[in-house]
Amino acid sequence: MAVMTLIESIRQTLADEMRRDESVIVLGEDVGKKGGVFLATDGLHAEFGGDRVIDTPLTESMIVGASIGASVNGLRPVPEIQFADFIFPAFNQIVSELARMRYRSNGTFNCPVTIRAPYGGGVHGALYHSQSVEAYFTHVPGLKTVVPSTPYDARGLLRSAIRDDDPVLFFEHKKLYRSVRGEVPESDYTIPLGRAQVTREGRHVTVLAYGLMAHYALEAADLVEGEGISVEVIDLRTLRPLDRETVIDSVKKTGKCVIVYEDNRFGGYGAEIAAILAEDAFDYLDGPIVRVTGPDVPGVPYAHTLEDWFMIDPDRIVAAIRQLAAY
Amino acid sequence: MAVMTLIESIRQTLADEMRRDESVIVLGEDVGKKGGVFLATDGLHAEFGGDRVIDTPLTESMIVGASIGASVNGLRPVPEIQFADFIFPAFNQIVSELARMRYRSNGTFNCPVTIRAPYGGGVHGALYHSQSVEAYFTHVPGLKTVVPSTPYDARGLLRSAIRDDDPVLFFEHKKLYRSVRGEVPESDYTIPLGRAQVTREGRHVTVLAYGLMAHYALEAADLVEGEGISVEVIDLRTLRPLDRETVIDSVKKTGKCVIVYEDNRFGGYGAEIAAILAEDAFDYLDGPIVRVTGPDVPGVPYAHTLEDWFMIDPDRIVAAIRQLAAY
Amino acid sequence: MATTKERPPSAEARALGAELGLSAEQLIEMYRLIALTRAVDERMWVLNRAGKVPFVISGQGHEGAQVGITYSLRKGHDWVVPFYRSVAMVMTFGMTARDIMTAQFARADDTSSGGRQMPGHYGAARHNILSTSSPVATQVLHAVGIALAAKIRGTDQVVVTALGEGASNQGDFHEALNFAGIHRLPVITVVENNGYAISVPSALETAVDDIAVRAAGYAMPGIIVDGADVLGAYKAGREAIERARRGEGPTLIEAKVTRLTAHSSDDQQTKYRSAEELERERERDPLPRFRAQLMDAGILDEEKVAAIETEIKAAVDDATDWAEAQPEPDPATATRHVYAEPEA
Amino acid sequence: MATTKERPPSAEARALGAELGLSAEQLIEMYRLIALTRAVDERMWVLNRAGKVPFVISGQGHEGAQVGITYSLRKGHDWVVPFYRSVAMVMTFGMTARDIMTAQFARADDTSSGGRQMPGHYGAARHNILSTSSPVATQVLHAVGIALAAKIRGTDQVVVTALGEGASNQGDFHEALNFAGIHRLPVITVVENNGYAISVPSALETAVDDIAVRAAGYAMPGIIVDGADVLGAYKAGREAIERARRGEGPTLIEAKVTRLTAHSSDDQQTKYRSAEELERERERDPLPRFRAQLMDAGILDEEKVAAIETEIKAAVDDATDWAEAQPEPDPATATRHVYAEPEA
Ligand SMILES: Cc1ncc(C[n+]2csc(CCOP(=O)(O)OP(=O)(O)O)c2C)c(N)n1
Ligand SMILES: Cc1ncc(C[n+]2csc(CCOP(=O)(O)OP(=O)(O)O)c2C)c(N)n1
Ligand SMILES: [Mg+2]
Ligand SMILES: [Mg+2]
Repeated sequence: MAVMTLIESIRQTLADEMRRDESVIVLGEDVGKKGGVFLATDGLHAEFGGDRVIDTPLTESMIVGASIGASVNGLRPVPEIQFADFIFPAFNQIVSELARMRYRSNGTFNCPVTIRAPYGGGVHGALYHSQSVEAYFTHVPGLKTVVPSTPYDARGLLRSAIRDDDPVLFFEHKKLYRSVRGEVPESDYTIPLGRAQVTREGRHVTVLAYGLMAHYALEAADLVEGEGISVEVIDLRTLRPLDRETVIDSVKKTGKCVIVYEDNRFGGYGAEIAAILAEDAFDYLDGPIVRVTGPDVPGVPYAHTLEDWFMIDPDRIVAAIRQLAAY
Repeated sequence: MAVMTLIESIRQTLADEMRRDESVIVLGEDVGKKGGVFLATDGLHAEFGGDRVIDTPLTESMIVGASIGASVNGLRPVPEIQFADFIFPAFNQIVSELARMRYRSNGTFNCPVTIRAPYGGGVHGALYHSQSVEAYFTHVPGLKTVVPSTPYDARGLLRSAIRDDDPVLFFEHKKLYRSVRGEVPESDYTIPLGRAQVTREGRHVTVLAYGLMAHYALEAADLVEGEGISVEVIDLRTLRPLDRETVIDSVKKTGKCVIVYEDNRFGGYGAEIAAILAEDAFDYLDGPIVRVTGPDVPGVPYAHTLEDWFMIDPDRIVAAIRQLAAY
Repeated sequence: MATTKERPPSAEARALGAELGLSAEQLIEMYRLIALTRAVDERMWVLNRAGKVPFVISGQGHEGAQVGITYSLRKGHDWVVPFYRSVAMVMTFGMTARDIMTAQFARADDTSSGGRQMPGHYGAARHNILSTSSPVATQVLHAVGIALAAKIRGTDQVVVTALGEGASNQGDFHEALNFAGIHRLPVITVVENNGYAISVPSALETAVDDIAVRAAGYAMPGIIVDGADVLGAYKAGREAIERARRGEGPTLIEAKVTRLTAHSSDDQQTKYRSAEELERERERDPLPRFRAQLMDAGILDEEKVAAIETEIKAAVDDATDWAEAQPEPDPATATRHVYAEPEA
Repeated sequence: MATTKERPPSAEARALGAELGLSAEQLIEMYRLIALTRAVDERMWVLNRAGKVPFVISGQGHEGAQVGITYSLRKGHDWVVPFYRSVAMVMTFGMTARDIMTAQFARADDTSSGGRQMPGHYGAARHNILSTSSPVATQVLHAVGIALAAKIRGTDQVVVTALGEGASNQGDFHEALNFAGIHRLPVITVVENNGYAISVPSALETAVDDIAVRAAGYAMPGIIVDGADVLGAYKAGREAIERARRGEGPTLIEAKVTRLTAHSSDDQQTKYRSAEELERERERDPLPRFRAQLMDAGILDEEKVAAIETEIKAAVDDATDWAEAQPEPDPATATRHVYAEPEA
């Protein structure tokens, strides 16, 4: 079984899907000859040509808007937004148009579009090359949001996303692109959207995370194991639809929950999970629902002293786990 | 003391502020001769002229982007977005630019801009003239978000917003414009941003709401009073900065909390409040944190049968209060 | 659509027809479409004043350009991507008076949205009429994307989309025409310029008199047509459609039209338009002008016009009664179609 | 900026000066600005390769147009709204080599952002240089808003903003020029066209050869200048600035420039640009061309050029050493300036 990085897994999956289904096209800024600024589409232009791998003008609203149109006329576009930070010019097309086409047309039109975008901090990207933007989209009915954390998951989830008949936002953490390697089978497997993964079983505290934080959560769990704290770690993988059952079952078991997200704290994605647990798992809670999050400043600052201050590390998760376990 | 509607209160406040401070300008679609589609700016063009009351082209990104520029060169723009639903074309300007100017310039530039927008359903506006959009903005550090529910509050809060040196989003519920009347003093009073209001004292259950829902919450409290359920109602008024103290103190007292918002449930504004309570008031909770919200469909449908299905009414709040009180 | 029996066309009729490659029957069909749309549209306002429908937004004054420009499309093969004034355009492309009226009454079987959207938000999958939203100008990018797919898939389809001159100042318009120009896509963008964006007059919308001049910035032809001249619009539309079909790329057409009604049933246009102006604008109504033109050419006469009127009145009455009698949407269906539904 | 002692200018110098209303001293100052910016820019790359700064984005090839166009602005009165290639523009308008280098090293006293933003995101409140963000084209609207305030307040200020040709396809560019045209605002938009948006070549960015043709769509002049011709750029800039100051409205200037480096230190341009092309493009470098021009005119000679070089090297060394020695931002300050801070 091949061992590869997250970016290699994504690149190969895009190539596979384009070979399998000629209605799949890739479009975005610099996705052609350059192969994307992170090389996620490297080689696709050479193999599939400029008709199916389109270097677009520097216009995100157009990238998404044209993908919507192409998707109602027989194609399955997989647009790339160069950085998640630059998805906002396309916000109206995503929220007002892409998400609502099926509902507003009473089910007579639909948009099989998968928007890929690199997100996340810790890469010296500063305010505009570091953002976590998932919370803006997980709030929107009609959209699905996926955040893979391993090469294996990335492949299975990206396949499902591209084959899905509804729009999917697929956010890839930049820091994981080359830092994480893993086994990826040749087989045409898929991972259904909407299923979280228990990546470590435990009894005392549940830690919920996704993306880069899913790795840090596992590291934190290792670090406290010696102290006799048994941590269950869940990698959510799909943020919407949320796998309520897996999350709630775990918290019913442990009675304690830490939610980790890199984004700004106030109104971040994890707030919804806390709200769900506080309503539907209240009777099982043996302690407060603790959030470990990014601070409430407008972006990840550039200077490494400030960036280190902003970013979550495993130790901060450890501290939260200890405190909650002792509660 | 004059009795007036919400829309009259807003119109008069805009006129007052423009008289008081010539750096205040109003711009937006149809705000001139027509006086705005809801007449919020009626008469301003006649009094202050086309230089300070600007009918803009049909371009929201321009309305906000130009306001940012005008605000760093000595003006205090009060742009109107005709319907909150149409704020998304300006999303990049608001989230990437307006919210971050102060932080990214290390405090050397700031944007005193107050964006007004009518929001909310129950007015036969369908998917694109009914939305609650606050959750997209309350998540953004650098922005303040205000939702008045009475003519008195609207005046005091709008004054504070316009005089504030940071950007404020000021959302006005369309259904309240003419349906609510109240006393408004002539005096130049202000209501500080970031202060919630206990609109009814109670002992058994706290109900948190804002905008139209703040009125429904009071109606619901009346309806259950006869059953011996004493409800404390808090009108949040400012969603960010949130008045944590008032909210937490009330829940510490009642031990039970219902959060009401008209927006889609998943990831809506109220989720953050539930998360805060589940973390910081956990020890005082005597029951689950209950949310009464709009359903998770992509918009308020038009047909009245469907719109009625979507909208929250006092009875739904009553049902939640009863259930929680009995818990 | 039903036909009325024809006399052998006159010399003028043959002339008028020959010049444009249109038969007398086709000219009459175009007239009927404009007249029918107008009658449907007027009925909407009657129903609104009667308190039967809460909202109306209509296309009175725009119908001539819409019918003329889209008449040469291949129904069921090509695409149209309309906006809220495109009543005549969507009726030319297959929607019926009943379709329009079920939307007005927001009935369960409304083709456009099952009563979920406000009236005027047209759409019909079976006719390749894309679902319309409210935010303006977004549809131009959708049309461009449909054209991109047509080109990549080699379907030989042409796309026509429309928007107002106010909407054409939105960023999406710029990004759409820029992309269409680069890839020479088979898409025609029609700007229906009626001189107002609700109350905002041209002078405050743009600094140019003609939106069409912007076409040069995207290396595509920019054609101006008089919206009251149905056959002029037809000629421009046909040429653009043929050019697109030949793979010669996109066209921007600006139709100078007049808005004969208030912006919508929520608007009071006398607040910003003078009585004189409103009076003057009536002369730019395409319907009487086209009727006179066809009568001069001997293609229509009093008798035929009357027959068509009767026929249209019957169609509008039928559509109104039928639509009103349809069931309202069942709240139990409100949660459907958020996402794909698992096959039963 | 320090001056070197001058000989009485030659006849050619007087000629060159007279024709443009520039003194020999001013011409030398322009040369010094271009040469200094280039030296600062080259140093950034040296520091990057040495692993001392993680990121560089620079303006090599763009400096001539930037200095020429902005030279006639009134420092401290007018405004500039830059983008990430505007190194020469912001140095012409008051920022120093130390300002640039403290940003490169992300030091606490970096004028632009206190080390919060990536290098290349210029800003300086005391010079009326607006803070730059990363999302492209947004700043054109900010410039238009600044010009609107200038007009309403009657400050007699002129605003110059700049962006790349790729960015000019964004919706914000369209909306900004449209509004500037309507109100004849005193704003000059400079499109620095280097033929690429990172790796995407002109042919895939737009269907037109010249962005300047789009000016006609906003009823403003569209001027094309050769970015390697500093005095041509100066002339166009001065005329546009004077026109704006006279209240005659906005101008779009397209400067045809060359990108002499990779897009940024993260880019590998050999992957999409041929060696021949890169070689050819060197000839479009404004620096040697301007130097030769001034030497021909007898305004510069070997000796003076050498003196300026020495002076510049000293300035760049000083800025580098000084900046590197400055303290890094203190994490305790990271939560500051999210909102206004209550006065102590
Ligand atoms: C993005 C957006 N902003 C505002 C509106 C509200 N609105 C609806 S129609 C309209 C005016 C449109 O004018 P124009 O494009 O000229 O078309 P017309 O109605 O004149 O045919 C406005 C402002 C909207 N629908 N979408
Ligand atoms: C909205 C947005 N999308 C994408 C990017 C990433 N990006 C930065 S520069 C650039 C290319 C800009 O090209 P151009 O405007 O021609 O300026 P140049 O770099 O060539 O001077 C891109 C795609 C961005 N900064 N902002
Ligand atoms: Mg119009
Ligand atoms: Mg470029």
